[in-house]
Amino acid sequence: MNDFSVHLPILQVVIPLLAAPFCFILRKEAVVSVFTVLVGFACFAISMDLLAQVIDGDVLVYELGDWARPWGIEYRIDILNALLLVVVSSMAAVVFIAGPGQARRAIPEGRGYLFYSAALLTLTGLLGVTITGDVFNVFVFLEISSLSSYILIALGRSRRALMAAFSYLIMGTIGATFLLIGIGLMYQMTGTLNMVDMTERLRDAEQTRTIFVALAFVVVGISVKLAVFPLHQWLPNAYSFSPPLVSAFLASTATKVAYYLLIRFCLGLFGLTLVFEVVEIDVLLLPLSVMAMFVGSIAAIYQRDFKRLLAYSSIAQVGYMTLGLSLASEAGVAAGLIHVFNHALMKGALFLVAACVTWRMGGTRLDAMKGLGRRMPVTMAAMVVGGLALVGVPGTVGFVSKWALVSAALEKDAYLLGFLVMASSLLALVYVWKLVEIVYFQEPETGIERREPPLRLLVPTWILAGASIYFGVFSDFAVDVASRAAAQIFAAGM
Amino acid sequence: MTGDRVMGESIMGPTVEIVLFVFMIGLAFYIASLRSLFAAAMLFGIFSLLSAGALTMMDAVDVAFTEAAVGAGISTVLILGALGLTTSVETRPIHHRFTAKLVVTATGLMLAYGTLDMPAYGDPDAPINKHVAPHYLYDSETEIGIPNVVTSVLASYRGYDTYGETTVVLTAAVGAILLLGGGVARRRRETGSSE
Amino acid sequence: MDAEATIVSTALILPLFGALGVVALGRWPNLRDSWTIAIGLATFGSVARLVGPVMEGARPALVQPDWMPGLGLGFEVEPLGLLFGLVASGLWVLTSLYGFGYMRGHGEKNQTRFFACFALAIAAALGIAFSGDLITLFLFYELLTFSTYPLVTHAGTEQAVRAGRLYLGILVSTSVLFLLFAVLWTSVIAETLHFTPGGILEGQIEGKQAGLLLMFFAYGIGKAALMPFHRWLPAAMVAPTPVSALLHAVAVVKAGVFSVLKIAIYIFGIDFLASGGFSNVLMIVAAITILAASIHALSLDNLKARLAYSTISQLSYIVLGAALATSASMMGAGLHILMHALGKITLFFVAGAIYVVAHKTEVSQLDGLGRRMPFTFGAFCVASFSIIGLPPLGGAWSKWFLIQGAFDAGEPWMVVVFMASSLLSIGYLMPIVARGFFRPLPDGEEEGLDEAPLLMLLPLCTTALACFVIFFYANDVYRLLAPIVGLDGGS
Amino acid sequence: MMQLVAHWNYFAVIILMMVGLYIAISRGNLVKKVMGMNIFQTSVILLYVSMGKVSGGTAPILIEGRDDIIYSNPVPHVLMLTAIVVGVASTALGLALVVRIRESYGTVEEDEIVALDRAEDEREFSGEAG
Repeated sequence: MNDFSVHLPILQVVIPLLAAPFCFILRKEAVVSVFTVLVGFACFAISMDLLAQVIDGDVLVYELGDWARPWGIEYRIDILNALLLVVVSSMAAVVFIAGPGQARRAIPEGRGYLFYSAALLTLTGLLGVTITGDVFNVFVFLEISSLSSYILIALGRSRRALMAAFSYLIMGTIGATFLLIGIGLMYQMTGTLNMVDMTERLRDAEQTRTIFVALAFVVVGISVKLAVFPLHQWLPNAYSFSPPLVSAFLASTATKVAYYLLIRFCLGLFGLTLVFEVVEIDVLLLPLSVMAMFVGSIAAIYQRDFKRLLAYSSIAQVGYMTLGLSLASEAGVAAGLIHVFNHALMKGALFLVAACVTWRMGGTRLDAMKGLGRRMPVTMAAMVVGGLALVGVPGTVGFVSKWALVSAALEKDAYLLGFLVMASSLLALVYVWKLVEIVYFQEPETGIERREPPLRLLVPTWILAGASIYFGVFSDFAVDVASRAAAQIFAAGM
Repeated sequence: MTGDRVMGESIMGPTVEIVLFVFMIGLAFYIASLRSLFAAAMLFGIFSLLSAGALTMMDAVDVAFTEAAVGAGISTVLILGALGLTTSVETRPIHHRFTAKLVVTATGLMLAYGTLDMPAYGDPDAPINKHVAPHYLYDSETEIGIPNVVTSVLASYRGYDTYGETTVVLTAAVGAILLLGGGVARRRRETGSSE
Repeated sequence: MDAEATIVSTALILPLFGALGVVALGRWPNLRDSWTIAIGLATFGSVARLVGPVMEGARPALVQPDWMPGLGLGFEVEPLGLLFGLVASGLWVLTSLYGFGYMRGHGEKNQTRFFACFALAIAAALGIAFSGDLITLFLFYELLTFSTYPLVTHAGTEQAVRAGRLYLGILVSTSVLFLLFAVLWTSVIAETLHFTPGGILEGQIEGKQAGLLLMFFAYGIGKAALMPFHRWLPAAMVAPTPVSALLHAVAVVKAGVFSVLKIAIYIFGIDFLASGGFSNVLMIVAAITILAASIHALSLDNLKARLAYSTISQLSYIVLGAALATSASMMGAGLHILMHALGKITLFFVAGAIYVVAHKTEVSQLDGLGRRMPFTFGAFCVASFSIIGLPPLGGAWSKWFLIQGAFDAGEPWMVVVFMASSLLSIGYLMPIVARGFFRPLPDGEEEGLDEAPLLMLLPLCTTALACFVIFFYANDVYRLLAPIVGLDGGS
Repeated sequence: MMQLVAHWNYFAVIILMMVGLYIAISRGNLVKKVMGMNIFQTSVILLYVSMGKVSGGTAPILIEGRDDIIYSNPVPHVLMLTAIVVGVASTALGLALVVRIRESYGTVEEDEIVALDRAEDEREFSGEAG
């Protein structure tokens, strides 16, 4: 038993990694789709166990190939990684439930298993990025997740998915290369690639211009992946033309992992002093976050497609997260992390609703969604829940996020900022209400016969919608874990 | 001792390197301005070969070998293959986008600013050469037992990265089959479903 | 959990339970409606059972485990909340009765959804009434907004949807932008959100900032309909009349002013509010609202719209009472919640009855109608007198205390405002009575009695009668409220 | 000036990087973009390997019984072996996408694709109105 649990950190990544080629052996799509769900839940179980192990402040270290730090690569799990592992693997597990049948729409007969294989590779990459304690290993796994997500996006039904994937590939590769340059400069000034070791050594090399530039390149590189305004251009197309399940999966995991990286590098490696006092990235990050909040939300109001609307809303939500970081306070980072968890739930739910709508209507154009409230009431109720969470209505997770974020802003005496966060959530109300009116108050063009999507779609949708309420009411879990994670990373970043 | 050899290299090395770099820069600019994609692809192959040369000059023989095989070889073949399936001439006029220039200039200036505090090129006392690397150089023989340190590090100390690298290849393979495999079936489906 | 806490939780849960029952019984209208009444009576009964203990000084509390670290869902019944709870739950029963008459008389669709949302709205109103801290209040405040949205848009017409958009837009915007922000601000500076006698802000904030915070609260509570955020109220009058009656004369708007009053008393504290004069801006805004809304009411021909503007004006009485921050003015404000509710609900009931019987909506169409509907118009007359503030009707008391409070605060201009507004209310209410009784019926309409259905007539007579009865029992209400506003019990 | 001398090849690498990046983000032809991306990545490889160069050093292949030889740093080499493979994988994927784009759009020029998409949008939504 003990032996087994010692190896959990590596199993977290290796299980989906091995599962991906294993799909080639299983081949039959029905079998593969069930297998993916099992893998997803196995990952989820492991991540929960890891979180339980580290929640009290212990750090779990797993040396790969038994090479001690700094000679080898190590996995290193503190509360921050563990939280993200839980977010990524739980979202994967839930979204995978909706998997069966998805592949049939996008992929030639008999190759459906490859779709799941690619999804598992994305999961592998994301988990690998999150769990590792080695900066170069971050790059390698980031590329695994990126390449496989380009594939998944390209599988969208319209030809525009191809172009969306290509643009993302170019932007993403440039971003990853920027990160690689930044890592290189860090390595050059410290001589090590291990995060812990590098942190110690960076404290000595802190004041050099090379390190400043390294910081800039790392932040820009990650910002591309995170879709920080104005590096977000790839996101709307990527999310709106990819298969709906892929959007659900990526929207609730990929940007979250990028945010994790931003925190890990800024606070964990470069440290507070360098990031916020010497280079002062908040001077740039803060206004950009506010811009993202407003530009994203306003753009969302004018969209004519449901998924595209959600995509623009994601840009605004990323703004909330980066705003939390740029407050440069423990409470701010905690708020950002709370929002990572919460936003994964609500956006996941909403994109799954988009998947349901696609199943029924063949697309997600808003004018095709007229009167859908009567035609698929259960699905649309989930949409209302997710939408209200986006607005930040009390009783939903969105409220918890907003509460934490605004409190953090007010604690820093940033009253105007707190007010702006409130104001931007009103813009969310406008686009959410636009949806509600279309769905409930406009007459459908064709019949009102009631037909809900199959359970495999409806169940995960409602799991996430329900969780958006549950964790909005019993928010201790997210708030507690996020606060601990922020406290730990802050202590490390001092 | 080996003084002669060091002297010779210190003069010879930079000269050859400088020539290689000058050629590479020239090629890069030329590629940027060319409208014939076919020619650009060939020049790109040469560019990769030159970079392999430069890598050899910098003592990275393994990397140079791989770059020659993968960069100059496989990549060029891939590009040529893609050109065969698409088109070989850039049809649109080349426009110069202001933002692109701005971004590129900013990136370049940033990096140039970053070099100001860097250890000098080839400095044996640079932090990079002082911390982890010596351990590999001096202890890998006893710990692993392979004379090629690059191989030891690649296969053992940082073997997990290599594992990741293999996974990247797997990913690309999955992507290629998904996107390009079953071309006939795909085309049928596309024409069939063009509502 | 002690006995009183059990009653509190019963009172809070019953309407929710009621809403579920309404949905479950939706197929059998009679059963459903009886259920509504039964639940309404039970709720009112349990709220009423709290009166005794609270009068004796008990403050039954109910604290749920934290739903967010440091933020518990807490309830605590204090006199003001109890009063509001009584008003809301008591009038729910009457409005339900009236609603059955109206909805059936009108053959409205979706009655099940209607009464379910109605019960939900009452649950929210009770949650607000019994809230023990700002965050609980905020939660139920939002729940009230969202649960009444389907009621406002009940008709489903283009106009109703547009009104709904305005309703939700203003109420949610103000609550998120100002109220939530003010709540957060309070939590950061005072480190508690609990409603505490004497307030929690004294010494934590001062001068202009305190004034700003107060304005954030006042405008954040959009349901108090302070100008310029009053537009939702007349717009929401597209809703069926029972909704207008209960929600826009009682639950929604009263929840607004109740919140303002509660925040004034328990967050700022009367003493703190009276010191420093930072409530002057609020005072002026309230005074302007009182006068402007009254004047506007004079010019309106649509009966419900006129009543709506009258409501806006009367609500600001209560806000002004809070802003004056003297014991008497607070007492007046508290009494006015009750008195105005009784009066205004009668007026709306009458408007609905006229609509159902005679299909008339404009004031100018009412000529001679009083002779066909004497009881209805009689009730209207009584309620109007109460609103104007004539003894022996309940409205006289609240107005008396408010004016007294304005004197105490040394604000003679505010006395003038109250006086002027009373005159204006005569101006917009009395012509309706006069038309009904003294003008001849228009040509072609039959003379003869044509009263509203009994289910409608009964509630509106009851509330009119209550306006009268309460005049003599005002002392009990006074004794209930006296401790929290710093007056001696009994007078 | 000393800077330039001491870091001369870093500057050369930076110029290569700029050209590669410029091709990748400013050119409309998708194949050209992939080439630019490749040049950009190659220059990063050169950057890393430059860092590990030790003056007078030699390739890090140990020669038994000789302690006097200076070896260049092997770690950047290891890292770049991985990076080259990652690079070629993304090139392959990018080109696969280009081939598919060509099949469905008939062109690999970004401007033309954008124009086609816009036309499609207009058709869809104006068909709606009519």
